[in-house]
Amino acid sequence: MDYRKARQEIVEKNKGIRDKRTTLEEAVSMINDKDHVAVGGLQYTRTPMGVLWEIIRQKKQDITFYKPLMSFEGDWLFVSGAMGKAVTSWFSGGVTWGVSKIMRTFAERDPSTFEEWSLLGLSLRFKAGAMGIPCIPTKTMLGSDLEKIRGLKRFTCPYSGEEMLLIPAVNPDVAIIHSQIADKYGNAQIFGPPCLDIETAKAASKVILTTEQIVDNEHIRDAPNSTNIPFFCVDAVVELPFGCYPHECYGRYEPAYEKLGEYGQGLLKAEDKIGFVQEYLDKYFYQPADFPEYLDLFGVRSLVEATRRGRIWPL
Amino acid sequence: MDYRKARQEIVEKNKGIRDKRTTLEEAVSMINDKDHVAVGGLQYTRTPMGVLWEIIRQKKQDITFYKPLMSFEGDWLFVSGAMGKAVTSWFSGGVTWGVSKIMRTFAERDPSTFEEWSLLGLSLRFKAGAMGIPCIPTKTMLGSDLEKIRGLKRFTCPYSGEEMLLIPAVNPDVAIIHSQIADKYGNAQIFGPPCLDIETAKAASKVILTTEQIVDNEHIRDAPNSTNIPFFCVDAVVELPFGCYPHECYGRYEPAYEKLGEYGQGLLKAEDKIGFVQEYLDKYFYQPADFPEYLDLFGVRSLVEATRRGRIWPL
Amino acid sequence: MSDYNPAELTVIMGSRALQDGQIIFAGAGLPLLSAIHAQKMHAPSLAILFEVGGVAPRITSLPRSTNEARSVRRSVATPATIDMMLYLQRGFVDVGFLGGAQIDRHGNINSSCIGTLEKPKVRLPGSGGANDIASSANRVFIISYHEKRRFVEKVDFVTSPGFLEGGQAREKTGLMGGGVEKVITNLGIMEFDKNSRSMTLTAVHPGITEEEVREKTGFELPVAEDLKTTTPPSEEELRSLRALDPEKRYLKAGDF
Amino acid sequence: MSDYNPAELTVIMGSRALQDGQIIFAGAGLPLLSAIHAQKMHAPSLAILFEVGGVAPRITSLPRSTNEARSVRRSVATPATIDMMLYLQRGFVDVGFLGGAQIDRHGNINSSCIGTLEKPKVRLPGSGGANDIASSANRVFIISYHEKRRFVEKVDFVTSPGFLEGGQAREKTGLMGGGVEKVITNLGIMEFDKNSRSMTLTAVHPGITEEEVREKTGFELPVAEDLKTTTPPSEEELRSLRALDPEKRYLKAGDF
Repeated sequence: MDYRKARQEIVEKNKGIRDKRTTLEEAVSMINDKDHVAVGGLQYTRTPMGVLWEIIRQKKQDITFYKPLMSFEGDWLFVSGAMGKAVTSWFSGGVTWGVSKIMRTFAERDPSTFEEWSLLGLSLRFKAGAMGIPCIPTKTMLGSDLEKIRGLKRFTCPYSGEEMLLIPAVNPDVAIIHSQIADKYGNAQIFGPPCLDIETAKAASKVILTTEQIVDNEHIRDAPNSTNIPFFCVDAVVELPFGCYPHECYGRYEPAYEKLGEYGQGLLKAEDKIGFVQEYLDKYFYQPADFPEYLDLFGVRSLVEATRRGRIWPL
Repeated sequence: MDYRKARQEIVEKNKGIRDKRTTLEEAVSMINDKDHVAVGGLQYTRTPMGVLWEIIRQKKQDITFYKPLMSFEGDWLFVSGAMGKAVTSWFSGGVTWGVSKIMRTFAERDPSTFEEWSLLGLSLRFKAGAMGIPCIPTKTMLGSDLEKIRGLKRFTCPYSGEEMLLIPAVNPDVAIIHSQIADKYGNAQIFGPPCLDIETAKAASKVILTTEQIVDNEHIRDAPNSTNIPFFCVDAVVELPFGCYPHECYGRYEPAYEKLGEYGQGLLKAEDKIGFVQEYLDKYFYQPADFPEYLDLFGVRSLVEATRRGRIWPL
Repeated sequence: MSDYNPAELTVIMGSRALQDGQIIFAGAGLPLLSAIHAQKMHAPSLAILFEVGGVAPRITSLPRSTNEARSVRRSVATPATIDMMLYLQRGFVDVGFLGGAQIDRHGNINSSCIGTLEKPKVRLPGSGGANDIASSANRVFIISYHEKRRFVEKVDFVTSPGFLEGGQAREKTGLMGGGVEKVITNLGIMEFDKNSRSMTLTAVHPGITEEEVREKTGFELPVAEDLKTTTPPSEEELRSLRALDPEKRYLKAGDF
Repeated sequence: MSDYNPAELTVIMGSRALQDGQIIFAGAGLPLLSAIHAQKMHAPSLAILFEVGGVAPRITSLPRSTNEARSVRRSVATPATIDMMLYLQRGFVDVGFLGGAQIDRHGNINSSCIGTLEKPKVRLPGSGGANDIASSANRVFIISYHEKRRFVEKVDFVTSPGFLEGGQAREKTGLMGGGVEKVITNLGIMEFDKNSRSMTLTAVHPGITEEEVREKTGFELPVAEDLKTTTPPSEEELRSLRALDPEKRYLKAGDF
């Protein structure tokens, strides 16, 4: 998004302390086809899965998704048509489940659907967006073919004479983020690595926050050092327990490894890869009446076991 | 410091996990005359006073001190000769104690002793230094006389066409920082606003950390989200209770307002301002045998009262 | 009509300029007092930000400085100073509330020096966050005591940019923030002409005449055709305000 | 002599290259296994950093990914991803430990595509943090299975820069990190000539011949005059290593 437009959207929006609680459906209706959407978390940690799930259910199309590292959710977004382009540093199922065959299908057919940056390069795009500057210098990607394919501009620092690359800022339309706790105003506390969530929250025009648990504002004020994202960045708050499932939420639950493995192995074996994912989408995304019914497909045993493995006291 | 030299000093130093505990005397002996030293905290909050106290006692001379906003400690550094130049956004005793007459004496005699930046401008110098980049674009200070006197370079972003200023990085020789708790390796947890301490710790070649309390490494690992400065940035750790006194340490003690007021009023009334500060230095800085004897000059009543007012549970 | 002093009047007028739900930066002294007063009167959800790192703290007793633990108590977040200042640059701050030693026709503020910086008559404390607020807040309110030596044709040093040389100078230099919207003093309220970006008297306080304001202004001050008179402070406003500063640290009867 | 497979041998050789007290970035799989093994054997204070945001975690069971909660347990800090990556740019990372689909004569790594990016034969997962590590770590170790199709004259795509076209090309482009210091494979250890920055065989593992290495390398591989033979893995090293991966997820007998 244009630098001036990106600032103007922040200037004009209602940033005040107000009750922002809403439903998943309502929150996701803020996202439009072809939007640029930044996804919180990294690989399969703290993915805002509930929002992705609802995006697919609402049949959003041709969105450009940004994520530091993409995992299986990329398959689902591609096959459903929700994702027109993935902007990421890495796109695969997971190291032990091999390269994503879905990514390969899409990116080998049309390479522009997978826009690759180095992880720091992509991080700096959000950092610049968050800082309200249009670009930022770096040494990363210098001399590599990533520099060339991204068409990055060189820059000589006028103070030091250093040769640098300039990374252009990105200001997505929407950032979607999942936190362990938040209050109804959108003050979000993330435990464990915050990944790029703080940067994306400040860079985006709108922020949809899902959270394991809505807590009282006084609880937030008891530990203000733990607040990573302040209320004025956030536009919608949705309480969504197990909102990353089958991915993990630090300190609350580990990934449902067995279910990810089932998908990963199934995809490896399937002859019709796209058809396999379509069936998966039908079962897990389109059929369930609501998010709890989606969780029900994993079953109580899976949720309890993921919680037992993942719980870190006192979170 | 030169961009490449600043990096090389980090590359070459021993950054490993090792016991870095030492005495205040030993730690301060790492600082040399004419060094560039960044001071943690802001105005009179979380000032690493113990280190400044020892710098003055060791008769260090002609140091360039960086601090986001300077308070009374600037008077003491100027009159003792420790400070050759103040690089800051604001220099005064405190809003209710009027403009520092000492600052005026020095800066009106030789304006180059007070190098003024805007607060964001100075912050960005440290941010760039911390990021390992030689400069960073901003909109702040554009068009003002601060832009002119600092000789800042304009820059047109090649992606957006935006007119920006470039802020040069700063990499001080030493950063001095005070935290509420830290372990012996230098993993520091700061509560309340971290001010610019995180940026300065990463930007500086060496970091001297004083802390209210050294805690076990396991305690740090129990709450890793609270660690603001990791061990590999830190070179010396000194346990120094009331290490900010008579300034404050968030959650532990408030300023000794009555003692600051005594100094502020005394300075206002004194005919010989420099002489007044020299007497103060003699009594509070040169005479005490050690830091506890310095604290003794404020008295138990003052420390207990400052603690009663300042304590924030559960810090 | 209630009895009030110039400081009380100015703070109340400053307070009225703020709206509920806004995100603001307010410096120590009168700007902060205006903001807290607004929270008590009509803007309970006004969120105050402090450069030291406080977001929407609960301020019960007036701090000496906006940069101490007392001023950030019960904040919802305690970000690093740079993050606080970058919220300005990104457009999150609706209002920046500033004072200053000198203010000129085009709303430029000087808090660096009287005289030149090379040979200052008086070296002042400097910008602090004021330049950043003036550069990037979505709009700026200036609050000041009205006297000739403060309201000058051209400030000795532009610490914090208003409309620079006027006209489109501010936009041309690349600045994004909206610039100064209102100057609120003990005599009246001034705004800026859309074209020349020159300070114009748009309202006087009760009992103050246009002439009195022009007399105490160090440059030719145009007066709006529809010059208004502000509503005097109410008993309720005064009672609420005085409770915030019982020691009269800021609300003194004389100059402020 | 103990019995060991190529994966075990390579990991142990990787581990020996690490020194106590170093700060390192290690990717999932063999590099991470080398690092944890080094901690157990001779480098208890080796600090591992993960891009997701883990500093010196205590890794007890081998995580599937370096980017999950399991891999950052008991960290001393959990910074944001960008802060982790910027530690590289600032010079805090002594060693970056990488793998890659293709490695060329000058230590450039490809993890983006086989063929061209416009018409890829195989689209690979991409850089992740590898480019950043290769760009800015103070030195880089590459760990890889040694085969002709991996060790190529010129990589199809430079995802992560080694010495680029060789000679002073890396320095000339402005990069600061030291570049690749060692390439460790199941056959031997390669380093880079000081002038040409071409990969040179400097050591072979026990029982491996110079010819075998050259045969399995897709370019003309110079051999150091003082070619060394590495010390074979000890019983203690093997026992300790095997305990880290009891399911043999990474320590399989075949290719890795």
